[in-house]
Amino acid sequence: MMITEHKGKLLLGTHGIAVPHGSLIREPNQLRSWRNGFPIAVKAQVSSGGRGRAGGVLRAANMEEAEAAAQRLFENDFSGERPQTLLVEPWLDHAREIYLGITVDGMAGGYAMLYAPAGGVEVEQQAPLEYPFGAPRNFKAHGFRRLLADIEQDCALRERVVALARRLLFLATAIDAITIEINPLAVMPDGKLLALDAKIVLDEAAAFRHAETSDELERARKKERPAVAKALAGNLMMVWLGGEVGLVSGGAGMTMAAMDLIADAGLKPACFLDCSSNPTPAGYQLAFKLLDAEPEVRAILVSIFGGGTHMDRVARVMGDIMKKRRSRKPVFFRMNGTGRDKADAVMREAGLYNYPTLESAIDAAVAEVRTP
Amino acid sequence: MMITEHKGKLLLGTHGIAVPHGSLIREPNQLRSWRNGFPIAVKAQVSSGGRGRAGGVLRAANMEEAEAAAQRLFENDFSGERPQTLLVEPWLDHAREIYLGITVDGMAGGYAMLYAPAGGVEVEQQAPLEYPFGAPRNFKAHGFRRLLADIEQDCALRERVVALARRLLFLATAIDAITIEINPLAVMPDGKLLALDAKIVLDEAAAFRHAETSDELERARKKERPAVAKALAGNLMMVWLGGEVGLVSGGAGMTMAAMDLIADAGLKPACFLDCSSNPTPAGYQLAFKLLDAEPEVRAILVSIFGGGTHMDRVARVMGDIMKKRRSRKPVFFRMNGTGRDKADAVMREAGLYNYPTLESAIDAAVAEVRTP
Amino acid sequence: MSVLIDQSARVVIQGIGGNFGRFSARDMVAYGTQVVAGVAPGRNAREVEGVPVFEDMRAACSATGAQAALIYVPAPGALDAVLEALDAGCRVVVYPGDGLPVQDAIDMRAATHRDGAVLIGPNTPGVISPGKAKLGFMPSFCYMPGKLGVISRSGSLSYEVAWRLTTAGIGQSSAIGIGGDPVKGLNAAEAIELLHNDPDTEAMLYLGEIGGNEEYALARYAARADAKPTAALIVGSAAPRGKKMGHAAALVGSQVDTQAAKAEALRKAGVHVANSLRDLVLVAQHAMSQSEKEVLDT
Amino acid sequence: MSVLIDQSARVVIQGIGGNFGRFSARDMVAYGTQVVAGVAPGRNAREVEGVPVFEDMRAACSATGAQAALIYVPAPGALDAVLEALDAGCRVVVYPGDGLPVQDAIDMRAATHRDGAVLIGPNTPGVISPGKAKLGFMPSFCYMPGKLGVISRSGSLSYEVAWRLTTAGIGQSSAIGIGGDPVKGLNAAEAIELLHNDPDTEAMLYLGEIGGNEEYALARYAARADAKPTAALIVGSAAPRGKKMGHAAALVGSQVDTQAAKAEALRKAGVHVANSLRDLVLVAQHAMSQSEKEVLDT
Repeated sequence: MMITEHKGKLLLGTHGIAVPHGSLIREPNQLRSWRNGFPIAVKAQVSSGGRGRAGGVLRAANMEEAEAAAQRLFENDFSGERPQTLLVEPWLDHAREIYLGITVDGMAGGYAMLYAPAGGVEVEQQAPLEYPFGAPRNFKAHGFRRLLADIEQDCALRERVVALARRLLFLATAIDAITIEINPLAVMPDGKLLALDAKIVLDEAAAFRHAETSDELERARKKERPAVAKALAGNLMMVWLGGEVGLVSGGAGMTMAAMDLIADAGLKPACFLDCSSNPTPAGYQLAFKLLDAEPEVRAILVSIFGGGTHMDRVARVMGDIMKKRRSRKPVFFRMNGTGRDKADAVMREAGLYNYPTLESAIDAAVAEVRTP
Repeated sequence: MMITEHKGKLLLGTHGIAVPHGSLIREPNQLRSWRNGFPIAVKAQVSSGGRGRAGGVLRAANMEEAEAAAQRLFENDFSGERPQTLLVEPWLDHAREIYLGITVDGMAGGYAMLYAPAGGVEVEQQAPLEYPFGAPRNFKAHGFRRLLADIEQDCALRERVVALARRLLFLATAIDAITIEINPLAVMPDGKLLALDAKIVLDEAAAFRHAETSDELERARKKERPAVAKALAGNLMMVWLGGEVGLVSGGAGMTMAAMDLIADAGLKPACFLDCSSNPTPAGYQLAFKLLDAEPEVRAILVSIFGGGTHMDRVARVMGDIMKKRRSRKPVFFRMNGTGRDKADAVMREAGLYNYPTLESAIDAAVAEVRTP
Repeated sequence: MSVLIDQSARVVIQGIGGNFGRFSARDMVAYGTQVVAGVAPGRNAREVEGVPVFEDMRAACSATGAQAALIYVPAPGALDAVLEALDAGCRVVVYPGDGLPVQDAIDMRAATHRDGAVLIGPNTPGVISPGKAKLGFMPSFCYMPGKLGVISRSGSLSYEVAWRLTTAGIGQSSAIGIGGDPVKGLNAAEAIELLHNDPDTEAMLYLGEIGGNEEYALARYAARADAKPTAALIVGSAAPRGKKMGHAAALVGSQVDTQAAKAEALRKAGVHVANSLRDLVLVAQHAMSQSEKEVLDT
Repeated sequence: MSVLIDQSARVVIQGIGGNFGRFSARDMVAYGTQVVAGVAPGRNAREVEGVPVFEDMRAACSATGAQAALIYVPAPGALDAVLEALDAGCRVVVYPGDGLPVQDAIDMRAATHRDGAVLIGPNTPGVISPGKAKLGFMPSFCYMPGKLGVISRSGSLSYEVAWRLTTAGIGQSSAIGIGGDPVKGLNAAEAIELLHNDPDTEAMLYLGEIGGNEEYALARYAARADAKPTAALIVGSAAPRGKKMGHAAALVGSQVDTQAAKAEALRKAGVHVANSLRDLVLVAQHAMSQSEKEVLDT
């Protein structure tokens, strides 16, 4: 998960990568203790990309402008997130902006170094140059240097970039980062490099060996809407999508396939909700509790194809839940997989209908929602 | 360089290794905010080993005992270091104490894992079991497990130790540690492992990629006696030994060889002082300034065997220093190496005598110091 | 032999002591897989589900000649388990677990390549060659022998699809779960190459997702002159940008990650691309009949 | 050829553009070493001290056939420079710099071993085979050809000792600076093995220090039935416990690290151990005359 620029810069700074001397503020009046002169950059600290284009970075030439900028940023949403803090930094003149990053690349079987000679918000216009190397020990500074040579004539700059790339690799492995992106990386008038921004994505799976990552996960969870926060706390995978058809599913690929079918049928799935990480009575009960409580959700599709999960057991759980449940939202079942025959029998006994295919269940759900 | 137990435990804790919930105090009355019950351990935070045997860890059953213990520890020296802080922790009952560590081993060409079934202050009685593996990627949990099997019958404990060893390796590479030693590592009544102590030695050479290491180096330098602090700040390598014969030397091995000869001759060298890291006029001037100012130092031996360093240039610098120097402490020169012949001529002109061998220079210095 | 595993494969289960290990032992044996050993360090079991249990992989493999391993251990110990399997001489290793740090996956992959072995996973149900053997926990009843090779990033989706194929009479040569993580032991390009060289496979079906870049390996393959006919389903068109859809790799970060971009690239390369599960069987049939036609043409 | 380097070795200097690189180029050429190329990335020099300069190691080695490298770059870039030299095909690499992170030294060593090459360093003046060639910056006048192989953890001490040996008429076959750091490219055991297999070497002199455990490799060697005669000087008896004496590895942490423990272990194994520099020449003479005696005996 992505951490804020400020936290990212702290990590860069403690690993020998130069960053501006900034301060974090929680409210506009904390600006008054700023002693490092003007102009300054006032930057919204949010954990989503595209902040620059969304007006999340403002320049202020004096204290009045700074306070106005801070006020404005604290009141704005960026991709649905309101900044809790702002980063204040000197607005530094620099000769040039470049882009340097390291990221995990599936085809490379590991890491790749990324470079673009023109950084800043425009970098997405042109894909960065990629140096895929896989395992950390396969990073060859001379290999990366050779790639740079084609697009970067300034030898001294090249050497600085290569040295910085090595340090980014060290940092990525030390903190289990999936991506570290410095954009822009400023070339200062003296030729030195300064990280003006930092986007660091931590590997959530490595939280067991990084308290920092666990804490960030906890914080990120708390920022989610209550339904999602509760689902995650209950070991269900949920992403809120805001549609009419609630989805209780198993497996990421199957869940997406069902979402796509719902969308193809002209409706919107309410959520990505994968219960395969907790396929227990408690897990399914929680799923229903959350979806039943959301007024936007007008029908619920239960779509599970069990492998290790035995569907007769799931059917029994569903029967119990349906019996106790107070909500009258209609539920459409399509349960297949291991123990399917027994499951059918269990459901018949419970008075529930198991649709033979996912498509038929979805068509029925769509018809129900469309009925005024 | 070694960091304090408290800092070490913070690093363990943030990397998924269980440590007791402790508090750091700077003065005895901060104990009053302790809310985690008694008995407690009160532990002097110093950066040298052997603290346990030196009485640096005290048990306190109540607040009165705790304050008395804190008072005592703050007033004590441990290997010449007075603790600035104490670590306060619950005194935990545990079933057993073991020893687990990772260290750099020259013969292994890298890291080695260390284990002893009986930890605590007695571990030095019996050398720990060593699993040398070299490069991090050569660590094989099954190899380490097989070694443990010979001395550790408890399978569940073995699995926990192996898992912890893997985590120690991750930590060592992430922070560039040369040694991480957990002793004792407590086996708690529920079988879990808890690090009751932490000795972490950071690699000073890696300070360029760890601000923490640079900061620690800076702090360590400030704790040195002024002469050593100034020498280090001037890029000279100095260790204070407290004898009569000051030593201005070049190269670690040569400096030790000269120290040994001085000691063999019945005197004590005042210092290890290796100027090869800064063989400039400023470096040599600083060396003399520091030694001249130390009243214990009664004679100075200049012993240099130059390779890349040209001795005629050094001789000229020495001539200048001797001319301007106010101290009357006798100086004995033995300068050999590249440009030796020209150096002899320069010294003759400056009225200085260059002894033909190190032994003759030392014998002369010793005779001088022995003369009442 | 088919790709990776058949009736002659001798399999060891690491972590056979847990519920999943026990279930998997029974389930694989029932399918005809030779499960010859189990390993459960820290337990004193001698036998689980009729399978002899050993203290470590070296003992298990040398006593039984096992050269394929299925590993059920939690993520923090997974790298160590894979390294142990490789050291014990295993040539095919399946690690189904999810939640593995990417860095550990990178190390696993590098170690496997160094040893000339094949790792399937993480985050996969494993591999099955219907009618021969399976190394994993996919529901057997979904599969039947045939000529279509299946590659999937998702476990559940691959069951659903295999069942649809089987119901429609399209048998499978092998179904390889390459897994939903960004870094894989066997990646898409390598799985494609395996099926390309497999005489039992006449066409391929690729089940992909948003996120990552491995679908482009299929596009590159399909553009080759000697490529076998290919079909694909890419799910996640309804997923929003910037949100991880369960799988670590299923996240749209930029335009190339989207379902639309991938489907377009695949179509351009000549892959039969399904719009959704609805026409999945149809595109598979197209690929199969293309292969029959190509056989007739030659 | 002698160990590691002789007149036929073609040498490239990485970082030839700095003062030390220039000095070293002149100095080695003056000694008869074939310095055929230099590399100075980021500089546009074509020639330094008459040596052609290339943009990178691949270009330098392929144009000149260099297979030995001497590297003058600061510690943060040292690992990368060594990897580049190895990739360019260098078989012998010397990295003299100090202040290298141990972890980088470990990686260097592992990469060198993987490629079947030899790395000397870090923290070393290099290697010299007197009368043939040198790869490093030790003062040439201290050395003369002969039959005593010298291994040293310390640069300065090795000059002093070589000069004493030369003055006393004891020539050297090769002098290898293994360096003062804990993890070395070529460690003591490996340097001993090189000299053991070197027909030009009849006896060995080891210059050790407090700290680390590599002196015990010499003890193990000396105890072998086929060992050549050995002598040693271990410095640091006057050093206090727990303090680092300049070299990263020169630190007494426990009893086995001390000068006394090492000297005792070596004496027990049959090594002629000097008490100090005063009797250094004497023990070297003992080792040499033991070797002459052994030759007469056989």
